[in-house]
Amino acid sequence: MAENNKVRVSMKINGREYTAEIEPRMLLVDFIRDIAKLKGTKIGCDTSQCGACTVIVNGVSVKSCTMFAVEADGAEILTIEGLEQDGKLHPIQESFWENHALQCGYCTAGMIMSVYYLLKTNPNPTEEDIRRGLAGNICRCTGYINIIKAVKTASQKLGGNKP
Amino acid sequence: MILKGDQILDYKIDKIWQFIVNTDNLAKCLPNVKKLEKIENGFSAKIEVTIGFLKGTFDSKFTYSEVKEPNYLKINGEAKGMGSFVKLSLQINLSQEIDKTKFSWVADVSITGPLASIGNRYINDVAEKIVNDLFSCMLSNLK
Amino acid sequence: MRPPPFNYYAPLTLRDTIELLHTKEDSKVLAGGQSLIPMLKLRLARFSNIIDLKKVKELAPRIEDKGDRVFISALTTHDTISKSDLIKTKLPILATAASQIADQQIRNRGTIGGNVAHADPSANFPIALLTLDTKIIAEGYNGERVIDINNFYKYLFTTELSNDEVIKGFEIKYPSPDTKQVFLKIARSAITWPIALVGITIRLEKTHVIEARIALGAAGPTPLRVKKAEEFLKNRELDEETILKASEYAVEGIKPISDVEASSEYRKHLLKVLVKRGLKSIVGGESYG
Amino acid sequence: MNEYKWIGKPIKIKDDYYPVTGKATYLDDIELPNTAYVAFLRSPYGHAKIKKIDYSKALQRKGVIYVLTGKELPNYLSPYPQIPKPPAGNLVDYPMAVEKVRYYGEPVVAVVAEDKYTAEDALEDIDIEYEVLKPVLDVEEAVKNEILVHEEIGTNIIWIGEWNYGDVEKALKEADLVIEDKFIFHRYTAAPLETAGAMAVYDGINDVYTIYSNNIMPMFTLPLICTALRVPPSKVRMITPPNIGGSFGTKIINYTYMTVLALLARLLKRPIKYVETRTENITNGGHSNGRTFYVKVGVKKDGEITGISVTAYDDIGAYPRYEPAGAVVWSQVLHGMYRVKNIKITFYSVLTNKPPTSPVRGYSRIQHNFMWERLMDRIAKKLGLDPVEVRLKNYIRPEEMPYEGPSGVIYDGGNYIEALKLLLKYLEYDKWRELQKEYRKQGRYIGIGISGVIDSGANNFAQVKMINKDFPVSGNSEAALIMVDPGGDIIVRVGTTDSGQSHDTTFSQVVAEILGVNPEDIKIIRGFDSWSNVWAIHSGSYASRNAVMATGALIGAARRLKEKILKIASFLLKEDESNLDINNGVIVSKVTGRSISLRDLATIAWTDVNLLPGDIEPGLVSFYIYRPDFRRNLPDENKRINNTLTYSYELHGVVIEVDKDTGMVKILKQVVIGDPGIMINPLVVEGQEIGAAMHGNEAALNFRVYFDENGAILNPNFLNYTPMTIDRMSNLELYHYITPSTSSPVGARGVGEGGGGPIAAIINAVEDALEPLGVKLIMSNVVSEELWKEVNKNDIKG
Repeated sequence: MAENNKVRVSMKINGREYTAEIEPRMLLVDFIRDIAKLKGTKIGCDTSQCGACTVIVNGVSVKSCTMFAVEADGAEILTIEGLEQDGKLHPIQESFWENHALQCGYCTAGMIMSVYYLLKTNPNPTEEDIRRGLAGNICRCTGYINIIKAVKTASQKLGGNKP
Repeated sequence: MILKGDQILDYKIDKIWQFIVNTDNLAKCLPNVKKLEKIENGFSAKIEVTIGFLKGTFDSKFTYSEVKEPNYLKINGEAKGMGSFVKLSLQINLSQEIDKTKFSWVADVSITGPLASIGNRYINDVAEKIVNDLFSCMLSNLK
Repeated sequence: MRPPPFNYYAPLTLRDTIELLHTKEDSKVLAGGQSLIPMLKLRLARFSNIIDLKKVKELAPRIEDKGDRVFISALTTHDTISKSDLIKTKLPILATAASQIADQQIRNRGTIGGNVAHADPSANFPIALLTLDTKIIAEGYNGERVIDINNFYKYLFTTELSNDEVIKGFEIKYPSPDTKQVFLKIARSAITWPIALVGITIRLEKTHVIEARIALGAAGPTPLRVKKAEEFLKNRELDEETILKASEYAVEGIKPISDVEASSEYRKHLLKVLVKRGLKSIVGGESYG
Repeated sequence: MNEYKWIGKPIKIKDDYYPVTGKATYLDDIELPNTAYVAFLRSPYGHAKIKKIDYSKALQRKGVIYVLTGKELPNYLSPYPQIPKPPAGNLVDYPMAVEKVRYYGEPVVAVVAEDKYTAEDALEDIDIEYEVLKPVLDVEEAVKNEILVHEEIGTNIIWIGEWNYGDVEKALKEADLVIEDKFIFHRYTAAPLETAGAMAVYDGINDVYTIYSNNIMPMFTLPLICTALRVPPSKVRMITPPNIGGSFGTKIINYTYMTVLALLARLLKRPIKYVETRTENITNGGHSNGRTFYVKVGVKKDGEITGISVTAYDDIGAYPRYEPAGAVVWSQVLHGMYRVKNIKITFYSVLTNKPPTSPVRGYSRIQHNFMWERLMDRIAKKLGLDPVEVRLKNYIRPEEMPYEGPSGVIYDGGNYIEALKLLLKYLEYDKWRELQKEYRKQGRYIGIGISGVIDSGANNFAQVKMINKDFPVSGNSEAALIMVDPGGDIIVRVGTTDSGQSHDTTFSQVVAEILGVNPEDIKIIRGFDSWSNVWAIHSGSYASRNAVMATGALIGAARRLKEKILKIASFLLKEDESNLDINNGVIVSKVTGRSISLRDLATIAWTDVNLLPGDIEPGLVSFYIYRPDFRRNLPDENKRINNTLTYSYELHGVVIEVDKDTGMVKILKQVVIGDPGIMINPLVVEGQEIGAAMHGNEAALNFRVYFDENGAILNPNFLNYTPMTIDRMSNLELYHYITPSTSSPVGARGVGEGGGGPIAAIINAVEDALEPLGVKLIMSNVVSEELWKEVNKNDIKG
C-alpha cells in the first residue's frame, strides 16, 4: 500500500456492494452517509457516547463513528434503511411507531439498531435488560418511557424469536 | 494549579545560582526540545510532549522576568499548541544554610482551551508530571 | 470531529505487525479502537501510521481453558468475556468488569488487549486483572516475553511495552474456589468514565482472611494495588473493625486523579467507601458488582 | 369535552414513519453539488484582545478554499439590531469576534474547505496571538462595571426593570415573620441530539440568498440576518428541512452561523455548509440564563404570604442574541401559582464573559418558578408547617379562575388544589413521610419534594415593549393555508417548524375535525420554505405556541374553506347551506340525503369552473392568519400586560435518597400531574410532558456548565456533560387533571416546557432528606461531591 494514499474499500450495506477509494481516516459513519448516501444513520456527538450512529457490522451493533471505514472492508452492514422488507416495516419499526417511541427522531435509527441487536441476543428482555442494552443510545426527547414500551411490544411481536 | 517542592543541596548558593540563571540549563530539562532560539532574557523552544498516546507540539517562550541574585528567580513561560494555551510561572528561592543551600520552587500552571476541557480528566496529572520532571531533571543535573 | 490523517496497515501475521512497528516511525496499533479512535477524533492523539491488528491470526479472539488457568487472546472483546461461561464461573470479577465497560456497542468492539494496553487509570480490566494472577504475554522485535501485570503500568497511558511490542494475550490463574471476588464502581452513567473503581479478591476460611488483593482505579496515574491494606488483612478476622481499618489503609498515601467531575479528595473518599462496601459484601456472602 | 371526533384521540403519529424508516430529512442530510464546508477556530479565552492572526499556512493546505476572519466582517456586514434603547442599544454584535473575544468559543476565524476533514485540519494551521484580559464571569461582579464586556456601551447592565404591585413595604410590616433567602439558578444547555447548523447558497443572477438551517423561528430571525447582510427580506429565502433533531429553544440563536455562511456563499459563489460539533454545541449552542435571586418574603404564622420583594440578576452572557427578552418573559409567571398581591421585583439583565444565552426549554420562567417553589419549602420549614400546607394556603383558588394577576396576566383556568391532592395520592405522600421517619432512625436519608410550575404558552411579544416601547413587535400570529386540490386531496401549509412536536398529526386532527374528513386524508406540507410556504413573521416552534397558534390558524383557514365548500355544494345540490355538512369527505344534506363528494366538488371548483355560481372564485383554497386576543395586549406604564395566552401548570413530586457516604442522589419515585387542557393528541402531549420532566431531572442532577477562571468551559462534551441515559432515567409516572383553557381555540394549552418542575422538587427533596444534618442548598443543581462535602462538613474539617 502506498503511503499517504487512498485505500480501496468495499463493503456490503443492506445487501448492496459499495466500493470507494477513501482516506484511511474516514469514519465508517461518513462512508455510510457520504459515499453510500444512506442518510438514515446520524452523528450526534464527538466522543462515542450518543449511539445515533449505531449500525450492525457483521452481526453486532457498533458505533459507526468509532470505527474507520477501512476496518469494515469486506464487512456486511445493516443500517436502518435495510430493515424494511418488501415495503413492510420490521416489527421493531412498527413498535416504535405504535408507541410513539420518538419525537424529533434523530436518535431513532441508532436506537432501533441497538434494539435489533438486543433482541437478537436476548429475545425476551426484562426492563432491566432493556435499560442495560440501550445505555449507549441517548434520546433527548422522550424520557425513554415509550422506548421501553416499544421494545417490550417488539419482543412480543417477534414472539420470542430473534429479529 | 500550584505545585511546589524543595530540596537541600550540598553546594554553595553561588554555584547553584550560576546554574539556574543559565537559560540552557532550563531548556535542557524541557521535554523533547525540537528547536531552540535565544531571545531577550530567555529563549523560545518548540517542544513535544508525549504521554503515552497523548502527543502535542508546543511553541513555548520562557523569559527570566525577575532576577534577584543570588536568592530569587522568576521565570515566565508561555506555550501554545493543540489549540490551547499554557501559562507557567516558575519561582525559585535559594537560601544558604551553612554549607548547604535550600532550593525551593513554586510553579503556577494554568491551561486553557480544548486541552483543559477535552483533556480535563488527564491534564492536571500531565502538567504536574512535566513540572516535577523539569525540576528533578534540573536538580539532578546540578549534582 | 474527525481524526488527523495517517497511513493504514492491516498485517496478517504477528511477525509482519512487529516488523511494521519496528520500521515505521510514530506508529500505533489499533485493536477495537474504542479508546484510540475517540482520542484521534478529539485530536488529543495523532500517529503517522496506524497498524490494525484485527487480521493478525495469532491474536484472533480466543478463550482457552488450560486446566489451572485460562488464556485470553488480545482481541477477545469485552462482550465475549462478559458472556463466557468459563469466565463467569472461574473468574467472575473479570466477567463483571467486562460487563460494566461502557455500553453494548463499545463492549462489542472493544478488546481486552486494547483496554489493558491503553493504560487508562480508570479502565475496568486492569483493576480486575491486578487482583488475579495475571501474566501478560507480549511479543516484540526481540521475541516473546511474559510480564507480570504488577509490573506492567508505568504512568498515565504508559506501560512496560516498548514501541514494537504487542500484547498477544493473557494467562490468568484460576483462584482457589474459596476465593471471593468483587468488582465495584461508581459512575454517573454507563457511558461515562467511572469516578472510582475497586477490585477485591480474597481467600477466606469462614471469616478468616488467608490472602487478599485490592486494586484501585482512578486512584492515581496508573491502576494500582494497595499492599498495605492487603498485608493488614492477612490472617485477620474480616470483622467490622478490620474492614474499616483496611479501607483506610487502602487509600493511604494515594493521590487520585482530579477533574471537573470529582476532586482527588472526593475520589479518595469514594475509593475508601468502595473498599469498605466490597469487603462487607464478602462477609455478607454476596459477590456483587 | 368529548364532542370532538378527532381532537383528543391518541391516533398513530404520522410523523413517526419517517424516522423509524430512516427516511427523515435533517439539515445535514441535504446535499447540494459543489458544497464547501466550514470549520470555525474559536476563542480559547473568555476575554482577550486579538493581536494577530496568521492563516497563511492554512491557505497553502490542499483543499482549503478560503479563510475569513472576524476582523474583516465590518467590511461586509452590519451589526445585528438591538432591542433596548441606547446606551445598551449601541452594543455592537457581529457573528464572529472582531477586535476582541468576549466569550470562550467565540468564532474568530472561519476556514472553508472542500471537505469536513480538511476544514478541521486547517484549523491547526492558524496562529493567533491574544492579549489575555481578565474576564468577568460572576453576575454580581459584572454589575459593578469594573470590567466591561462591551466598552462601547459603558456598562454591563443591559436593562433594569421594576415590577411593583400592591404595597410590599406594608405587607412585610404586617407579616408575622420576614424570611430572607438567596437562590441561584445555574447555567446549562439543552443539547438537542442534532446540533445547530446551516447551509447557504447565493444566486448571483438575482442577488438572492437561500439559507437552509435548523433554526426553529426562521422568519423571526430573518430581519436580523437581513440587517447584517444589508439586504431586504425579499432577497433571502429561508428553508428548514422537514425534520429538526430537537431544539428545546436553543436553535434560535444559530442565525449567527446563517449570516456567516450566507456571506461566504456570496463571496465564494458556491454552497457552504456548517454543522456544529457536539463540543461546539455544548460550548456555544445556547445556554440557559443563570440567575441569582435575593428574596424577602413576609408570612403569617399559618403560612399565608403577605408580600414578596425580590432582586434578580440575570446572567445573559457576552451578547444579547435573543436577550434581553428574558428580562421580561419570566413576568408571565410573576406570582407563580400563588394569589400573592403585594409583589415588588427588580430585575437586572447583565452581560458577562460567558457564551450568549438562548431560550432553553422553560425560558426565563423556569428560573422564576424555581425561586417560588424553593421559597415555599423554606417558608414551611421556618414555620414548622408541611410544604403541602403552605402551598394549599397560597394557591390561587379554582373559583378565582380565570385569574387576573396583579401584573395583568390572565390565567386560563385550572384547579391547583385538586391537582395537588392527586399528586399526593399517586406519590403516596403520607406513606413516604412515615417511611422517612423510620429510615432516619436507620441512618438512611430519604427526602420528599414537591413543586409546581406555570408552563405558559403562546407568548405575546408586546412584552418586549416594556424594554423599548418603540420596538416594533407585539402579539403573536400564525398563518395557515388549506387547499382541496383538483384531485380532491387536502393540502395544508403552516408557517411552523417541527423539532419533534408531531405537527403533521396534530394539525391533521384539527383540520379533519373541521372539514369532516379523516386525518389520514390530509397532507401537511413538511418542512418550511419562505418562498412557497405560508408564514407569519412570528411563525416557528417556540414558547409552546402551536397547540394554540397553529391550531388557531388552521381552524380559521378550515372554517373559511368549509364555508366555501358548502356554498358551492349548496348551489350544486340545490340545497340550503344550513342543511349541509361534510362527512368522511362527502357533502351530504341532512334533509334530502343528496350528496357530492369533496373530490367531485374540487374538480368543478378548479377545472369545470363555469359550473360554479358567478360570484364564486374558482379553486378551493383558504388562507388565514390567526392573531389571538390577549385581552391586555400592550403593556401599560406599570408593566401590566397579559404576556402569554395559556397558563398550563404541572405539579411534580419526587422521593429521593441521598447516599450519605457518597453524596449520590437516587430517585425512588417520581410523579407528574399535568393540566394541558384539551389535548389534541394525548400521545404527543404526554411525550412533551415526560420529555420536559426528564430535562428537569437533568438540570437538577446532571447538567451544569463549569467555567475556569479564564472563562473556559471545562465540560464541553458528553464525556462529562452527560445527558440522562436510559439506565439512569427514573420510572416517572404521569397523570392528568384536565380543565379546559378559557383562552384558546379548542381549550388546549401549550405545554412542553414544564421542565422547571422537577428541578425545585428534587432540590426540595434533597434538602428535606438532609434536614437533620442541617444542609441548606441554594443552587438549582446538586452534585454528589458538593453534597458529600455539605453532609460531612464537620467530619471533613475535624
